[in-house]
Amino acid sequence: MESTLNKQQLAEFYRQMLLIRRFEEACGRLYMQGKIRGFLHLYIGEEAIAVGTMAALRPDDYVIGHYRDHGHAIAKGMDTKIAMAELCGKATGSSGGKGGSMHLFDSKKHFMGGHAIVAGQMPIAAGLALASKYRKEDRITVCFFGDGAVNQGEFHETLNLASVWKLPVLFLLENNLYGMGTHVDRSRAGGRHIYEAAAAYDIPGVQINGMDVLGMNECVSETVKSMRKDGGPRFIEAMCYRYRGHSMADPTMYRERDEAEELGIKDPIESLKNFMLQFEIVDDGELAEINAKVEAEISDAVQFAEDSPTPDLDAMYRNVYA
Amino acid sequence: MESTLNKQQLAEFYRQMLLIRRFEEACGRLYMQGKIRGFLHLYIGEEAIAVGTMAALRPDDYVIGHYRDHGHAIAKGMDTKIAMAELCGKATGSSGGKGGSMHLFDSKKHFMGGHAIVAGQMPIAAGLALASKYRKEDRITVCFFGDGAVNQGEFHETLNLASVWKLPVLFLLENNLYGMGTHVDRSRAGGRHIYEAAAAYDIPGVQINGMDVLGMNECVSETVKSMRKDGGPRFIEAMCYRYRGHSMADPTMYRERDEAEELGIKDPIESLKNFMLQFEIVDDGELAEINAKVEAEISDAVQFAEDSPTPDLDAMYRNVYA
Amino acid sequence: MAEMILREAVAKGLREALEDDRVFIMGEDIGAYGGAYAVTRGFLDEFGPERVMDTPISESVIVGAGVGSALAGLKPIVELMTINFSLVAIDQIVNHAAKLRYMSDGQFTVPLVIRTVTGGGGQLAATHSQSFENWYASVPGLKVVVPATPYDALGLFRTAMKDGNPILFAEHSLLYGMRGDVPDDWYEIPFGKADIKRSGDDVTIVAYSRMTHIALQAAAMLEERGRQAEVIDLRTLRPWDKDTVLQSVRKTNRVVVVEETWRTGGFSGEVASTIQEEAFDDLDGPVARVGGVDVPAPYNGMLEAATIPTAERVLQALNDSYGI
Amino acid sequence: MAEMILREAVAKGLREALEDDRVFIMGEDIGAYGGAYAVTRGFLDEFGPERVMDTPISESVIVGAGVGSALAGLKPIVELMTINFSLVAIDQIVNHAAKLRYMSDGQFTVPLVIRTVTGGGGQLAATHSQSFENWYASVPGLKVVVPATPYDALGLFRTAMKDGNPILFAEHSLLYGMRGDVPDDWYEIPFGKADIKRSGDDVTIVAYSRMTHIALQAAAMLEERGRQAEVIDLRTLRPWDKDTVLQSVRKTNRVVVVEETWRTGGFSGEVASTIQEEAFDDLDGPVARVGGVDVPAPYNGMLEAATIPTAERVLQALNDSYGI
Ligand SMILES: Cc1ncc(C[n+]2csc(CCOP(=O)(O)OP(=O)(O)O)c2C)c(N)n1
Ligand SMILES: Cc1ncc(C[n+]2csc(CCOP(=O)(O)OP(=O)(O)O)c2C)c(N)n1
Ligand SMILES: [Mg+2]
Ligand SMILES: [Mg+2]
Repeated sequence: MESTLNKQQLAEFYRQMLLIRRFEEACGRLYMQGKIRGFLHLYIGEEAIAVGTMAALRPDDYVIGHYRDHGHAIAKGMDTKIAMAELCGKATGSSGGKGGSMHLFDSKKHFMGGHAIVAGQMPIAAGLALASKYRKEDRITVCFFGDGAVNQGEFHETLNLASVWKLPVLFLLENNLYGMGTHVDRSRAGGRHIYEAAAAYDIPGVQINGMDVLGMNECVSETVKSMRKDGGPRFIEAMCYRYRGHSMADPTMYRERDEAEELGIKDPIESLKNFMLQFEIVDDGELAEINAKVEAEISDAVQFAEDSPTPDLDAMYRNVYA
Repeated sequence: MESTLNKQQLAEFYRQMLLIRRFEEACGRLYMQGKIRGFLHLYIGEEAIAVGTMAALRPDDYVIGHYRDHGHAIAKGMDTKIAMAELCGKATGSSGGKGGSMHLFDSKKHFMGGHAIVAGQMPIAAGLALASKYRKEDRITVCFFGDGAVNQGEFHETLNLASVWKLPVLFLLENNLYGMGTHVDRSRAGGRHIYEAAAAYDIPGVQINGMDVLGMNECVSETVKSMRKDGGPRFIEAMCYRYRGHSMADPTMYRERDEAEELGIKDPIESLKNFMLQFEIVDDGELAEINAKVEAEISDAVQFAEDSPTPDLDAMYRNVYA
Repeated sequence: MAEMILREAVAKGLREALEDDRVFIMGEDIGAYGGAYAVTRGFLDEFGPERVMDTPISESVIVGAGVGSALAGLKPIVELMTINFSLVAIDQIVNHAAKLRYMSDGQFTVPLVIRTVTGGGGQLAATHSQSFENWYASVPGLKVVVPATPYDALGLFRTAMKDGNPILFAEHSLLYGMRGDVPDDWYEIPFGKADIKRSGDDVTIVAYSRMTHIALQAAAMLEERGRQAEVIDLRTLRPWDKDTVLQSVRKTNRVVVVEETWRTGGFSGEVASTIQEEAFDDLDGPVARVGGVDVPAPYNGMLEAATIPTAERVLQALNDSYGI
Repeated sequence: MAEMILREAVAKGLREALEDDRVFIMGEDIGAYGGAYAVTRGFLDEFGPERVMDTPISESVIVGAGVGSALAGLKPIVELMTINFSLVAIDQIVNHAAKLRYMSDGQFTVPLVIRTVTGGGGQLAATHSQSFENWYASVPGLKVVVPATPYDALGLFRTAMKDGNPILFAEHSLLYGMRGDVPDDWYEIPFGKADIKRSGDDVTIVAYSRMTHIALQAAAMLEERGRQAEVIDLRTLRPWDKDTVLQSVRKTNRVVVVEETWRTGGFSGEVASTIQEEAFDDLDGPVARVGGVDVPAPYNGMLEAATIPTAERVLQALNDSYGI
């Protein structure tokens, strides 16, 4: 691992990944208690992607993604209180309780949402990037999507347009090997090396380990730097593993219990921790401090969400139209 | 040109291409007279593709294509009378006058239509091939589509499914360089070598001259032979040129008059004629005979169409449901 | 006679259908995962991967492949995970499945059954809680089936498999656990034949899918007030059974139409308009309509519940129209 | 005051809109080709390729790119060649454009104008002759505009550009050549305000888009028979102006609603139901509806014409309902 990062940054990656992990675990508990409802898709195991990516961006860069969006939102700077309140359907949530888990939005942080139609966010990403190009800004748009989304027509239409029009979209594929219960080998021609398809659109593409936050960050940093120069699209396939079921409703009967082991999956948070300890970048005391801070933030978030009022009935009618 | 074809076959290619050419010219005249209405897309310049392809198929192979379908239908064996009557909206037409130019069908010849939503026929082609696979038949399905259709999501979804499921679809791209008035260089990432995209789906692809009927026939014959063995999809990009506007309504203001010359376009019918004369495969007398036969068939078709009754009003209600 | 839940009734119908070699089913996660709503759990083992096909997340080609294999003489059953996702395949349904028979003047038919899941109430938010059956019900060439009970689901499904036309078969997610009797003996339920789920002389409540049960609740509440409601479950929207509805209205002189989709532009407009067209003089007041509130579905449970018709709102609508 | 055809009126609106730097237009063949219906002829030269963008044939990403650039603060105008092709983009329209404001609770808005071409009558056959405005009119979060004259087209288009919401602006292909006066001075036409195209006391005819002209024809025929029809052009379907309609019906006591899309499940059901709900006692008989015949559009001109409402059918419907 070679890197231009400093200690603070590494510790911050650790903190953010842990924050997302604990946030997700808290969500799981609140779901079991019936306080979060509907569909809940946890990001556990994929934290390095969001954290490594966002740290490589400018605050004004756009980020858009799919329904598995808590990690993206938090890494882009969304307040965990507001996010948790949204998941609990509270008036204090980011969408006043009307969006829920799959639809986090934070306009101030340029987090353009959580979208729940598979691949539906991709054409929108092209539009965000088109706006930047139109205004001759050097902002970029990061578009997160899953391996399952690759098989939607909109994936294709968007990559083609982004290439023909030279739009600054960073296509960031989170390949966790599964779309719900369907393994990518059974759904995608050519199997799991999806980044190779980017070449068909004349878009430079790479595949990297999405469970290594330092590698993620470095790759995205390099990529973004070159995008700001030439304004064109890029494609990164981040290989990762979804620890939990597709959603809380999924008992994952379709995969072997020891699949993760067989794949040699290394936890992104553990990996970074071990790396930092090994090279004495942080010590146990510092780690404990971070842990405590994270635990506190999450328990505050849960408290805030639980204590927040439910929306008044009139909220139902608000913001249908501008 | 090396070939296993015999004289009769060459003469027959010539006859069929000429038949399509004259059919299209007659259509153009009938359109100017207001006897054909709606959208009319002529196949002039692309005859070698349909003729070369169909001659390589078995009668029970499925063929499906887009709205520029007269050539496909005739080469697949559709009676020119019935086709012309359809274009004139007559009761004797293939669809009793209800389908028109863009929607020729011939169930007996396994011609599965003319479809007018760009790329809409592609998913259906996958289904036809799926049926053959399901039944363990070695029939193949040829799916014609244009360069413009390549940018629709359904192109992508269909190629992916055909590859993952190993469906016997021959994707036959008629790349005439334009989708309406938009040049392929302006609409497609990577420009005009579209066949290269097939690799992204693990589908073997080639690009050939679609204005050389012998080359077309040979390529499709080889391709189909290998498909019958392994049952998987193939991709052929036939480069061609649309002599006329997109439809009769198109004054083609967007391209230079001498574009065809600059591209070195060689007429498929003239080329074959010259080839046959040069090598004394046919003589002028034989050619004149073919010409006369073709002229007669087309004038019969026009006569038949003109003499045919219009549908009764009740036809409107028929065949909405089985 | 067996008691079963609606999910089991549909699964039974699917199993029967699969006895025919020409029938196969395909859709997202219907195999290894067992179906997003567990309808096809166990099917992959039972029938094998050639009859039970997991597809990529590509609704358009899934439906199109159904159309194509139907054209070729098979009898595919396609599952769209929910009706919300049918929007990315709607062109194949409306411009292809529904039109090929007509455009070929009967040379080809499309015997395709598209099963899907409809309705809200699960706190799945705005893009996952919709009911577009009314749109499909406006398309010539399609048929639209909207069962409310296990008995109806099975009987209608059997008919769908025999029908020979493209059919949208929409199962309500909140009804999968609903229990009901299903005869052991073979029966079928024709399309275009509404079911009188409860008879009564005072007022008619027309509904379909889950709203049938809201209608029954409203009827129970009316009974407490001494009024007998006739509850008519349309069962199919295209064709829909106006005769049964009109006959009832001619008897009761009062009618309310209840549906879950947005009230504005819903199918209740079709039903209400038709009733007043054909039974104007029999009406004691305007045909009442109760539909979903005209907003995207909010995630919050209380808000969402407030968008969906309730028995109380049915009673209120009757009161507004007829002062009862 | 200038006389111009509807095509020119829309082009005028587009040119005015393009004075705002945030506005650009994109669509298939709107640039080099000049637009499938020639509305944007000359625009590419006038405004350059950064403001007038030819797109690939990829409706979904065209609309989505409109949504995205609108989210980012631009004011895109997207052209979908015809409303038939909107079906391959309908998910972006319904599940994205229409919902993002609500799902973000106002953090984001989508000021997007989608222009498209609607209607039949051109012998373009079943997949190219449809009118889906009624579907879009049922979607909360969208607005739907259906102009019938050059004056209305321009005035409504100006409002659309200021509105700030996703708007489906549907121009009827057979109206592009229609002539009408357009004031030189600036004017706008608000959404949700119907226009009384002709006043009369005897009967109300409600229509929109091209059917407004059929309604006027019917009115002329009624006049010959000594009856004065009031012709109301809704101009926008969402919102739609029930007040103007109800006011007229309260005066005339007779009403027919005319539209081009399939009668079953059309928007006329919404209008008719609402009229009888709110003005039941003012009606001399049932609200009449005239819509397209419930079949896919046939290519043959005579057959196609028979599927589309005519003035004669309007008169027949009035006769059926009111014996006039
Ligand atoms: C168009 C559409 N089809 C189906 C679904 C149902 N669905 C939701 S998530 C999902 C799997 C997506 O998998 P992937 O893209 O790999 O993302 P991941 O969940 O693994 O992050 C499916 C099929 C949907 N939301 N939208
Ligand atoms: C989904 C859809 N979008 C747009 C159109 C309008 N349209 C008809 S043909 C055409 C061009 C297609 O070009 P191509 O695929 O290259 O075929 P070609 O006409 O050159 O044979 C367009 C844009 C359509 N029919 N369907
Ligand atoms: Mg995945
Ligand atoms: Mg072309």
